[in-house]
Amino acid sequence: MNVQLRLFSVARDLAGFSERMVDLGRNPRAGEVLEYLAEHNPEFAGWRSSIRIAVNEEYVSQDHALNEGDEVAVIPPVSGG
Amino acid sequence: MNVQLRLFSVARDLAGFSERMVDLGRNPRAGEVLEYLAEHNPEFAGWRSSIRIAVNEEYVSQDHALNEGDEVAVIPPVSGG
Amino acid sequence: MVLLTSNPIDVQTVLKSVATPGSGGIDIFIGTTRDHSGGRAVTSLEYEAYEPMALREMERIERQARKKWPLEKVAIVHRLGSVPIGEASVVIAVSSAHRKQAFEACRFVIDALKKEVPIWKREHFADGTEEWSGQRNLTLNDKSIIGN
Amino acid sequence: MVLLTSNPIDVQTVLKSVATPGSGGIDIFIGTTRDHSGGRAVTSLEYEAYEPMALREMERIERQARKKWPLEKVAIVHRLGSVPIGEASVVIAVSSAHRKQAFEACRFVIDALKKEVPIWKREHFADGTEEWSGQRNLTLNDKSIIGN
Repeated sequence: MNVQLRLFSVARDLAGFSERMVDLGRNPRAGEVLEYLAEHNPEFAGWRSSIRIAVNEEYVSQDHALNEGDEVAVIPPVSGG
Repeated sequence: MNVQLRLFSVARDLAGFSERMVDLGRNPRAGEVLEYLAEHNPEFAGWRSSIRIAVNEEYVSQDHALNEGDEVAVIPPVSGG
Repeated sequence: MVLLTSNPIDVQTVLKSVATPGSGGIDIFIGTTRDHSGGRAVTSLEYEAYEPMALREMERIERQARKKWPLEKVAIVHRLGSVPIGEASVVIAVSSAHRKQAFEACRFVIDALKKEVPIWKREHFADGTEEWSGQRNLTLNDKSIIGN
Repeated sequence: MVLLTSNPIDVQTVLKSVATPGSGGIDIFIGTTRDHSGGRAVTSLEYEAYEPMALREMERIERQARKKWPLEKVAIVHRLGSVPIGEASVVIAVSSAHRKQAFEACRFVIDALKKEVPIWKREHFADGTEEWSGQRNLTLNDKSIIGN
């Protein structure tokens, strides 16, 4: 299943890209984008406890079921204000 | 003993003057200005519990001993802000 | 910085007076004149002060706030005379390295100002009457009819 | 009103956007860029956002605040891109009939914004280095060295 992956801030810097259509296989969960990213850079594997995932601009739990075409964003700890 | 009495807001409106040199007799206490004012308008007699007195621009207790030439202000409940 | 003024208060100027390179947060409270009071329509307000004592009390409140929190700068500005509806009667600004202190100190200052500073508000109502605000309690406590 | 902007934030304009005839108190919080962070000299800051989601989160926070307190108006403005030292990165303004609600809601909004809104700060230090703020915890929690 294809989803649009979006990376911000330190996640983008580490992965080296900000946006990419990726195939996550069958019945993927939101948290699996970290496994996809860990294939590029193993440091992503340790992020599960700190990162949040947003699907279509809303926070979701890491076991949220993804749908074809979802925009899946990796949200490192925010620091606005 | 002469003190400079100053009245503000509702106290001035009720007394009909804002500033006056008054003789409060021997060894006066701050609260006695209300007795002086009550001679002009008996309504002042009931004010003791609500009013504050300032001497030389600082709040004092009603039994504060006055000195010759003190500026004694009658401070009705304040409503700034 | 403490100030009493009969001119409109320029919030931008007050803000500049408290901005410092070490400030991370600035909290500003602006008290504005409302168009109603106790269910009655208000057309304008008027403020009177015992000016030298009001300034001393404002300075005392600033000192108290600085004792309680590590602050960069504090500004307390109150307008006197007639204040049209919607304009600022009071502006408090507090800068601090961290926002928590700025919020707490700003709230402390406005609360203390309303209790301690010798300033009085006179409300002009749409029905043509006017009265000194807050004197109703005085009269209730004392079973008299002054100030109604 | 929620807004993301790459221009300097004009506090006076934000203030006007929340002033209403029914407002008795307006609380404004201004977050400014500090010249130091964790003991190091900072020369400038840069903010990045996941813009559409940041706006949605800001709107959600405004709705939450309105559920908790009776408010007149709420403005949440965050600056993006480079922000020189001393300038505002964020301005929150809340108007209400009474000051207590304005203070509480304003503080709620800035606290929620800092926790929930997808905006990231990058600090440029005087020693020439730069880093994403707040990622040190990420790396400590996760025993990796990312973001240092």
